Amino acid sequence: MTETIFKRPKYLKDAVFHYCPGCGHGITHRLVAEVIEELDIADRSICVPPAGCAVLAYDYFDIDVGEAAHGRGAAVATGLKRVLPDRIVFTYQGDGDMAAIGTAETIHAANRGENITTIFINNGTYGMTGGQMAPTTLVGQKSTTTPGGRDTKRDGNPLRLSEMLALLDGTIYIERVSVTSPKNIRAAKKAIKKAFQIQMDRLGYSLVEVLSPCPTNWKMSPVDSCKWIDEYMTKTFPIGVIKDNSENK
Amino acid sequence: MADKNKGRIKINSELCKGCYLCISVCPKHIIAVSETLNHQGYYPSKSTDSSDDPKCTGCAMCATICPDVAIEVYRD
Amino acid sequence: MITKTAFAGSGGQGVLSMGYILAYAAMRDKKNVTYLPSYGAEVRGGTANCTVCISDEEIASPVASAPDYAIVLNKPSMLKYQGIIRKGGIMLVNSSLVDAKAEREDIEVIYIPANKLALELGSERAVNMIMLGAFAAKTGVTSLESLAGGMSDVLKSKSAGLVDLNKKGIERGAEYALHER
Amino acid sequence: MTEKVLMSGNHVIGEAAVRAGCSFYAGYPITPQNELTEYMAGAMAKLDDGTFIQAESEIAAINMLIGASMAGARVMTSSSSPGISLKQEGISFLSALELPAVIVNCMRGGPGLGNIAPSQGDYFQATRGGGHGDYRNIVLGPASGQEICDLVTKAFDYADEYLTPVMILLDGMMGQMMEPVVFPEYRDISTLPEKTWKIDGAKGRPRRVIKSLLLDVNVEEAHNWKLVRRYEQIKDKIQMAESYKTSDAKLTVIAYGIAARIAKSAVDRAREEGIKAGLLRPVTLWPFPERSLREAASNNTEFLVYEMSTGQMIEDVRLSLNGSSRIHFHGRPGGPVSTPADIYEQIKKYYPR
Repeated sequence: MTETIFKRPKYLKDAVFHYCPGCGHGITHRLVAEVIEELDIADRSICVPPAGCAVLAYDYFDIDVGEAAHGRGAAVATGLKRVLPDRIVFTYQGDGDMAAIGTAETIHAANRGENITTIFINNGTYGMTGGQMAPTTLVGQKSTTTPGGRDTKRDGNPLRLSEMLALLDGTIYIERVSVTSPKNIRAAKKAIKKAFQIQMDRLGYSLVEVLSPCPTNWKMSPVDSCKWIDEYMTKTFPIGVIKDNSENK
Repeated sequence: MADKNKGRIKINSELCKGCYLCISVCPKHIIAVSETLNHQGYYPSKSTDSSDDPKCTGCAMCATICPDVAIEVYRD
Repeated sequence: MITKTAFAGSGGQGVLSMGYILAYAAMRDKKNVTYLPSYGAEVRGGTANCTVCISDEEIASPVASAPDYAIVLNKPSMLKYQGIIRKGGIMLVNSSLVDAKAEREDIEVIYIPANKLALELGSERAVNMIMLGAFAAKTGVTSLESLAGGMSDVLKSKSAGLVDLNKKGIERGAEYALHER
Repeated sequence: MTEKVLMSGNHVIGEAAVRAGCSFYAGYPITPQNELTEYMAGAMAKLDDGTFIQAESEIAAINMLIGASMAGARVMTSSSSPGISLKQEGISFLSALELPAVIVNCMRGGPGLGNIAPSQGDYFQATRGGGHGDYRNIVLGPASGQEICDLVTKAFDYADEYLTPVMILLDGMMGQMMEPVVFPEYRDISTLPEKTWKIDGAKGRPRRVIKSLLLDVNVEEAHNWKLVRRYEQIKDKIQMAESYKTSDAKLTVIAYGIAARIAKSAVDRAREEGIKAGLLRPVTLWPFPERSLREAASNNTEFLVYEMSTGQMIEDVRLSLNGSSRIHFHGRPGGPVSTPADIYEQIKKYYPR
């Protein structure tokens, strides 16, 4: 009797990811698809993908998708969710999308306590446009627009958006995870599942920040990228639960 | 005991992009780089588990970290 | 025949509601009407004015660069409107608040001590109704009945006491304008 | 509410929208349209399924509309000139995504922060598709309280029928002015055609994707031509204009919105003086009522374009008439409103003799 331990989740379409080798988007996509399957919410879920590398997420998630402009995911999701309060609406956004151009939309949706979920990919760079400095780029980290490394005097400091959002009364659950090892990936899935569950329970805004390797723009091997996250990136962006108010609701 | 834990992985070599994260996490060191290119132009990972003395336990760590969902895991 | 009436004064004097009530009275008379208030920061700056156009025909421009009539409740408004009111027009001035006299010879200026009359009725809240009553009586733009009706339309379910007071105000203003000046 | 009620233009927009079945409004305060935002706050609260959001910005508001329209609701936002500039990103997206929405621009003096006086300086932005990319939006320019009501009602239907944003373009004075209005009955939304493209969860049907990223240039080109075919259909079907005393006019004033009302008074005065003046008032600004213009031109009239701008609509007049007639211009940009007497003087000045 053969037992299947692991296979492609049902709501991940049978398409080859366009992502680079070792990119964390693929892992995170799979986790989201697994969670949607396990919670049995595919026929009432709507994904709002970003502009950025994950702009083509609609090619992968086998659910309804409504595309947003760069940074506007939280606003589009707000509109969808307010009209369809019993559907599960989530945005999938990168760090430039969330923490730079869409900061206002993000903070205010969170502050209104919109009952939506955000998967926030933090890879410290603008991937799709070719590796420019992101709001989350580490101090000293090289990018195409900080060729000598991020200099706080010139470029400011890495923005810890999740910690900022945790200060808002409207946010219920915020956790930072990474996808650098099987153990971390399992924790990441647990967090994503909890975030969706919070929306299903109508508790309010939930967010999972995923520290995600970008080997191409970091100019590192995939294995070294994971190590780099564990050793350096987590110093600025420590993983763990940042806020969990779900028990008090 | 050995029978109970017998695992098996199936790597879809056309989905694999050769990031080799699977190789880095396999506790039994039974995944290696293939010698032949796939259609995407990568040397995919392949299982080197032997049928005579299978070491795979079906722990699925390789599949868990695979960014391209190229690995399926079974237990017989 | 179109008549254009301007109302002007300080914020809080009931300038806009005078215009509003006149517009409702005109609707009762089955006339076409436009009501154009000043707006935005101008209103918050402390002055208020509005223009009401009433006509049997469709009203083209709601703008009154040379109004036929003006009702002014403070001195700056009087100075402004005495300059632009059309020749032969009528200006009603609340003389309780404006101590100056108008300088135009070619318009009729009617001074109404509206605050004094209102106090005699029991409340200064009736000041703008006294001015409106005087206006209707002098110009015939609308009737006192329509005005009272328009006023109750606007106030709707608000205090019956206020409606009564306002009615008395309209009548008192008309009486003063016609017989006592 | 079949009786006449006295209402400001901003409030009329709100009430007409509610009666047309609008159940989603997002907006941001800006003078001179705040009364509309405030009206919608109250009106949406009274509906079982109504949503009002005071957004953090114009950009957020228009993007909320995108989401709500994707979900199938009848949606509206409003702003005034500087705020409409901010909304352009979302208007381009709505156009690309083929999503219905009603957008109100209560124009004020500009450019920049300008002032809050009535102006018509946003004509180009509205009629050319003010955001990026190759698109047009239906633009309606009401000139009375009743027409505001009628056009807002139509705007929601046009938006649904042609899958496009529809803009109501008026100015601060139209927004503030009160006139008696008779409203239509409430629209029963359940009787409208089903939105077979909306996304509400793929229950019992294949999933749907609403997107505007079309990386394949051939697909993008095809999408652009598809939009153009729809625009041609719109041009064919919904040109609207009011002709006033044009049949024997020697000089026809062309003006829209509040400017047209002022011009109408001037035309009346000119007629009293024996001057054969007329007025042609475009009601649809896009599509521009070319047919009415050409018809007027065939009566051998000259034209005087009056705009509360330095001259924007005049380009559409020139394009429509294609050199067939003499066209004069009078403009007042930045907020001052001409009086009928001013326009009468202009009519006399340009009247052919």
